[in-house]
Amino acid sequence: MIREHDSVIVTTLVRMLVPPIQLFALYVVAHGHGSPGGGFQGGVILAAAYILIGLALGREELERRVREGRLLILGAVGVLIFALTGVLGLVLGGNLLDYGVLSIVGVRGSAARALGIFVIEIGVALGVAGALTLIFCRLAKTGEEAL
Amino acid sequence: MSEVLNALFLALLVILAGAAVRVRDLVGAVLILSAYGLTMSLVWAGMGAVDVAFTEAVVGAGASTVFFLATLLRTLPREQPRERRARPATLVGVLLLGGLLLLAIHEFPAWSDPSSPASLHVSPRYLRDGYRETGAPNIVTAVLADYRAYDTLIETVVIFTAGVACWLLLPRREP
Amino acid sequence: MLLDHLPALLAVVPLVAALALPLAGAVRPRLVYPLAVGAGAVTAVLSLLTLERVLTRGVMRYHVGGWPPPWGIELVVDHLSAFVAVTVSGLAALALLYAGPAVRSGTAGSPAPFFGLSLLYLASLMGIVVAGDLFNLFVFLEVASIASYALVASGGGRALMAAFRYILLGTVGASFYLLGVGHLYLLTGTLNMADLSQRLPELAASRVLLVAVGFLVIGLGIKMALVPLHGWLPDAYTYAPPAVTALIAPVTTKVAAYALARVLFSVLGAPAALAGIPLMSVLAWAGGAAILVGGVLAIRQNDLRRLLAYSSVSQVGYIALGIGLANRPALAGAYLHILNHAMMKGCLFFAAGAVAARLGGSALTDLRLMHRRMPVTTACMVVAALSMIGIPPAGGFFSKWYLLVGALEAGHTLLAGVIVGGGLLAAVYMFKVLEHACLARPDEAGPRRC
Amino acid sequence: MTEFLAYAVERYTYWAYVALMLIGFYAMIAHGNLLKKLIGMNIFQTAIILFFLSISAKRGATLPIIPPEAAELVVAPPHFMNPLPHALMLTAIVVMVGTLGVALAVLIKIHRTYRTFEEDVILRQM
Repeated sequence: MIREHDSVIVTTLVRMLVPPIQLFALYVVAHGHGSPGGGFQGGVILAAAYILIGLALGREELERRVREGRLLILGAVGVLIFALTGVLGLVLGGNLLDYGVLSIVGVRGSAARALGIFVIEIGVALGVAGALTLIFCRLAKTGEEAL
Repeated sequence: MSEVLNALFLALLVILAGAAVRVRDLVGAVLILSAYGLTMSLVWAGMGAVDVAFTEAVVGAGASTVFFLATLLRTLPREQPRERRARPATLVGVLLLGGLLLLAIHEFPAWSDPSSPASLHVSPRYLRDGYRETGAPNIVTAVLADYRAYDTLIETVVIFTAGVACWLLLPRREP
Repeated sequence: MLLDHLPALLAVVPLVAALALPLAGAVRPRLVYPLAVGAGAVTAVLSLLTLERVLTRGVMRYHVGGWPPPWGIELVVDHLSAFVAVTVSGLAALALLYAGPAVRSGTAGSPAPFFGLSLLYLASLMGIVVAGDLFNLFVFLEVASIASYALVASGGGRALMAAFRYILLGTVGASFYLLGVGHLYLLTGTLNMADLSQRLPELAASRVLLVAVGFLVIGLGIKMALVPLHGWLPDAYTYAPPAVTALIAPVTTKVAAYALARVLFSVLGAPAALAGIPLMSVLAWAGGAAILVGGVLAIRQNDLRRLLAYSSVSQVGYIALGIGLANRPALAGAYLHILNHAMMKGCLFFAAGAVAARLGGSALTDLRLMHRRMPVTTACMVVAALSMIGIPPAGGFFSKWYLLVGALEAGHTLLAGVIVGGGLLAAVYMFKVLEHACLARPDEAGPRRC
Repeated sequence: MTEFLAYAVERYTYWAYVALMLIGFYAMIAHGNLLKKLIGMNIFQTAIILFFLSISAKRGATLPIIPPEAAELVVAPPHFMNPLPHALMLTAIVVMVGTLGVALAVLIKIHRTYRTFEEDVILRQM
């Protein structure tokens, strides 16, 4: 972002770091069940990967990888996954956010609820990643223009 | 974490908070705030709140700091001394808050008392039946994503709302 | 049966619509406005259905996720919440409809984010109204606050500082509320309102309870702009875009007042005194002070929207006074005043926005010739003004009458005097507006003809 | 005196959050720099979270994660920390960062209009 401070070491390191960070984010989301972490933390880490690209490689590079207009849609889709999972419980005869009804896919009892938790954690991760990256982009872009 | 270490970290927190407020260089203050967030997450990890500590480490020490720095980008301003002295109302407000807090602390249950009301009501069911009922061994996840999933839905909506707010306030092209 | 899910649907329907808006906006921007208005209208209809159901079948309780309280989150719709829900959703639907032209002309930001935030705001207000859990109420309160901060700030210029101050004070209010909830949790181990109300009576002498209530009242007092905690309101309402003020001014403070009533009555059971401090009387007197302070400050304003903002401070005082007196007529008056004030303030702010658009400003001097150029708007303003003053048969008369009866019944003669005095102050500031709107002739500089 | 000291030492975590809350609150209202106000707000909010988490502590308890081998047996609640405040405070942190994002967006617009973060200077320009 601050072009005159570009260095080969920083850009190369960041390029190498981003994929493992994204992988770690997925790990955190998937393992929220049994260990610390979950959708929110995973989402923030996923956002951090993109923010790192924006910081070290410049916003053009970030824009090339993920279009800014898509970020809000990503956020909306994430929250919608959560909300519609909740509404599904309502439509299928339970209450709002009752994952017990997910037994229609062939899992019973606590397994159905665990499935519900997993689905909404993915929704949370996408929603948070989209919204946080968007906030960063808007703040950084306008902070730059404000000069 | 041992008691002594915990006490040391708490003292460090107070020092860092004081420094973040005192330092006039704003970028410096933001970086101290980041250190404060990281220390806070260590304290919480020591208290057994690993999920909260994890979140504070990525949000308090990470995302918040980056947001602050993005705002300060290339401005590098310093805080100017205040032109007028702090008003007495300020002092009254701070003293009132402190008084209220101390008034309550006197009657709090002793620190980490296993028979405090919060340990005996509502939460035992989560611990006893949480794994069986929700299939999540991490009971914090069970509470967050199942027993109180409605809160979590709205929590995600909070972040989404903040995203939409930034989209409204800082549009792509200024008119 | 879908109708059993009404308590959840009230918040979920506008929420899903708000989430769908960015998608609709990306595909076809012209869909945004009809979708937003439609969602508002559906929410209003659902509120009416809820009210009908509560009136015929009694209080509705809904367990989110199928978990029984206090382990899960409970939604409760009783007569009061159904009534407030109808008020809020009805006015919000009208305000969404009203915002259309302003957004199209570009004075309220681009359409998709503006209507998205408006719907999120509506959804969170509905969430507050049906909440049966103190922490759930906090989360919804914060969604509503964040949405309204951004909507206020979208005015640019002076609205920015107003919004920033609103953010700081609003966050202090929310944090105090959260601290209060924390103290209650420490004391009882539960967050469910009904469960709390059963456990608190035996703890009535506890000082922790006193501190908790103190934090809750101060926190919600900031959110409802109760004197002397009203600092954020006048600037925010004055400098926000007119379409935004029309949306948030009629309902924000009322929903906070509703939350306060919920905490005081459904959780604490309206204690006359806590640890020797006469809490309810303090609230009633704060309300009385608000009536007078807001009224006097309103009289001194020369800008229509600022005058109306201070009038809001004054009118919220009536609601606080009624809640503080806590007898049947006073409460009836307070709740009726939630509806009345929402309607008349909505009407007046709608008119003020129309005036600003048509006559070029909202200073009182801009209102010259308004009765010729905008006769219908002027007539609406006159009706709302009569209600504000409390002249029968306008609605404001009945709420103030009940409050007066309540004050006399409780033996507070002085507060009864304040209620009447507040009506007189309202008469002064509303006539000041109407004088500019109706009586000034085009070429007149000197004394005015009556 | 020793009694007082014992009392003070027993509750030292409580003193820490009171101190942090007061520092944050003071910075929010006394400092004239808008960014400093936000830093104070951040400290104030984290102090509240510290308070909530202090409720969840239990002497001799461990993390609220049930080991798979214990799931078959009866789980004894006193052996695990109270998970409810943890879940609540996760939500509170999210609310915190959301508020911060909006506040910073407003702050950027203020800086663009008035070229400063100082409240006194802005009020003079208005």
